[in-house]
Amino acid sequence: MALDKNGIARRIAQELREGWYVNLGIGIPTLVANFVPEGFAIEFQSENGILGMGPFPIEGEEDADLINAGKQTITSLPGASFFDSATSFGMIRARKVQLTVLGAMEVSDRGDIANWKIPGKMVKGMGGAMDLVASADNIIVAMQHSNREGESKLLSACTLPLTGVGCVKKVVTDLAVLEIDPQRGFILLERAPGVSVDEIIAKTAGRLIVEGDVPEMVL
Amino acid sequence: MALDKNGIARRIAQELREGWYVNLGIGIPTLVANFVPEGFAIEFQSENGILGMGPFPIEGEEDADLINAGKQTITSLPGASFFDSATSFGMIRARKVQLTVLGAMEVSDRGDIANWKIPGKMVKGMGGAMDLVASADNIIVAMQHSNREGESKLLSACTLPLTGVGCVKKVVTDLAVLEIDPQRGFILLERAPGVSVDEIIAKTAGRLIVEGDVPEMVL
Amino acid sequence: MIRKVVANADLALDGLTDGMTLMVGGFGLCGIPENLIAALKLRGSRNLTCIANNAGVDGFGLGLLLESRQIRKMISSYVGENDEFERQMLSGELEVELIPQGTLAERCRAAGAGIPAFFTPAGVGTEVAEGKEVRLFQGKPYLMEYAFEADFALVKAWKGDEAGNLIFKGTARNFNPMMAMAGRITVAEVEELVPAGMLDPNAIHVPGIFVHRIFQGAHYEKRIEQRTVRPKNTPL
Amino acid sequence: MIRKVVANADLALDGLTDGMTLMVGGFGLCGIPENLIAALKLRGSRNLTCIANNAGVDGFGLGLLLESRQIRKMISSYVGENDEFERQMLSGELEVELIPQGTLAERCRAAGAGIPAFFTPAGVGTEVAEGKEVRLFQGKPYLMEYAFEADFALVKAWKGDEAGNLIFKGTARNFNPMMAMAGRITVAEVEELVPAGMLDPNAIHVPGIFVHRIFQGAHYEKRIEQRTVRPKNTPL
Repeated sequence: MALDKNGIARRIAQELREGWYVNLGIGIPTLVANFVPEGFAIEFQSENGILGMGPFPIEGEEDADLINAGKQTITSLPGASFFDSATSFGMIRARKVQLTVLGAMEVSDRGDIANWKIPGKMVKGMGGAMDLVASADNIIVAMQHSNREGESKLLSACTLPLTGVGCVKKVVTDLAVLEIDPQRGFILLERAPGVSVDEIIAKTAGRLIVEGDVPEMVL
Repeated sequence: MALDKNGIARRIAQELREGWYVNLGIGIPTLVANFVPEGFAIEFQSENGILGMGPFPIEGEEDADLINAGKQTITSLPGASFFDSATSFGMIRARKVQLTVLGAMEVSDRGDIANWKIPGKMVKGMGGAMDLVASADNIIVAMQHSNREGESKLLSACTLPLTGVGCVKKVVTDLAVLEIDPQRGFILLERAPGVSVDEIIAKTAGRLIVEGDVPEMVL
Repeated sequence: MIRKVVANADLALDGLTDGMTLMVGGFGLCGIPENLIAALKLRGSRNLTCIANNAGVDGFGLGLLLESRQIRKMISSYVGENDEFERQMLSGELEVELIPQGTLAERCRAAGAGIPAFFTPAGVGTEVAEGKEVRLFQGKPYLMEYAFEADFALVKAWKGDEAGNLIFKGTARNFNPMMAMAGRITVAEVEELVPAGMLDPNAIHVPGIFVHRIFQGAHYEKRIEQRTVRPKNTPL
Repeated sequence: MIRKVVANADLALDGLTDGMTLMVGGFGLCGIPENLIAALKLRGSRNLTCIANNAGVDGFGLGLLLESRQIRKMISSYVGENDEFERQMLSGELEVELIPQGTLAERCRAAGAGIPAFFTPAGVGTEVAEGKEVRLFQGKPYLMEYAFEADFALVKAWKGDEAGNLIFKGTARNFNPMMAMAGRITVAEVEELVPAGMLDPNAIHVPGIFVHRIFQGAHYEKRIEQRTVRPKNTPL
């Protein structure tokens, strides 16, 4: 059965390593924080200027001066720090953030990502996404395998304007976990529980490498 | 009579305007602070990271963590701020400091300055001088008119390695106040009390413009 | 003490004229100069270019100046959540330049640091790179980006003193410090204005040298765009 | 909480080997990492390149490492006040690269901000410009300068917490923050190390993400280079 959003987030949480600073994008990526084991040594960065971001505040304790990059009210944990936007993107560009998790409209089998603009539609802007994808050593995309029209979002080349080139390392969708080898394409690492390799093949438009038995995710 | 160091500093203090941020170099320039009228609205910046620098501390109250760019113990005034060296030179390059007063070994009649290096001698380094002279809108040089060998320090072209090009606006020496017009040369504005125009002409190697009666400084 | 305190937002905008380029601090509605935006609306200055990360929402923040058609051009990284903005942009009344958020921040920072241009990896291989110089450093491509120039910077701080020193709170800091440093004339509104000497000189975020005018703002609304909470008694 | 606390200066230098490039914080003897310099002397690492504004004095600061011939090259803005330095430089044992202080600061800042290169007016028309790209912006010439790279950054702060956050005091801040941000491995010694949560998150000068190892230093000497005072009862 295909994963729901929380399932995708839960699977991505398995990618976290202790000692990492992590930036979570808007949407499914934000949910990843909910699946971090208690006491796990990790810190969340939000590019509007906080390290040590905590959970949403308890009702009545919201602080308008304390939000994340999705403009949601948040809290800060002991050891947190606040800083300006130049410092924030400085640490991003200087590769101090070990993992960035982003949503996407399209990902190519060479690691290109498109997630900010659909020609003919109102463009809201790239926000910090271009800085993040241009700088992160490790980028995981969290998204549905297909769009609402049922078309694959895993392509041989993005059709939409790019956010970044050759930067995505891994994609976790409702159907699969895939690694990107820019030379070879999407390498199928895991299937969602009950999802067949054939379905993933059918729904992946880009080059897909299936090697040996592909295990089911363990969630 | 030629001015002593305090006389030069006192004359330069007359150039200060209320509302200015001022950076004083090592040596004679440091003395300028002693001649600021009480309550005069001015703030001193030291490029090692302080705005609102105050006088030397009272004996016994020195703080090793509070020094100026000359590494002298200082104090801070109400409204002071501390900042890092990048921010400090940021405000200098961004021309937020209205006046820089520097010592010099040589000044040319086009406004070039040499004050950091004598070939064949131990070179100590330029410190912040190159940043200051490259950025300041208003640079006054405080120096003796002649060097220890009796040679003029006001030249048609500097013989020593340059610190900056075409940047000095005014020179105050023990003998005179001179403005620099890069096209015309040193323009004699004032004489030290009792010093003759002839003496200044004799001791100035660069192009010197003497127009009309040259008044004595009023100290 | 160099005199910087002005009586109110209107006086703080003295000299701001039609066609000028302004930087306006804030991220979303967090840390925006509410009083200055209100004063600017009353002032009625037109054909403004605004450098601001976002464009406010309908009826608040820079949305107020969009309603009154005072903004000719926005330079931002993200402009969602604003119907009037969308209408003006699609109709061509409003010019919009979208740039990466980190580039926006660094172009402000460069202006306040006297750095005319710098290189950044953001946007390489995308539309953002069009017409820009690309250069390799250690084999990796970067774009050359320029410092912004702004006639006025309008910023909001938590605390300020009469010497112009500013301290921000939480993520309301965001773009405010760099913009404060970048403005040809920088105006700061603060929630609490104190005499010089009341703020810890170690804790200053923006040294007073960058701030030309300062006043204590009033009636802060501090609207929240996305109120997200967890129920009481939820464990961390 | 990401674990950063180490027991002492020696452990903090784990992995520092001969031939590495180090940044060392401080301006003169103000804000220098006394414990780390002492540990580095004991460690005996050689052929080091040191990026530091100054080179200490005879018998203190980086002067200690000059005495033991551990430094091959200094990259500094000012190196007076040190006889041993002068001797080694004149004899050719020590390589010295002198660069403008603001350029030194900005090259550190660029490294910590992921900016590979930038333009500055400092040094145009002087020896410093030799071999460098000169470029005009609005008719004015600037030099292109590159970000530094450093294997280790050794910095000293006033207070720090277990999350690696740093706060500096007075002008002991100087180069420490940018160097802390620039090091591939950044080691911070602090006068007072407190548990996470004890420092005001608004007052942090260097966010913990930049600091890899932290410890509380001991026996700070804090020598004063130029003790200048005025007599008691002198009015301000």
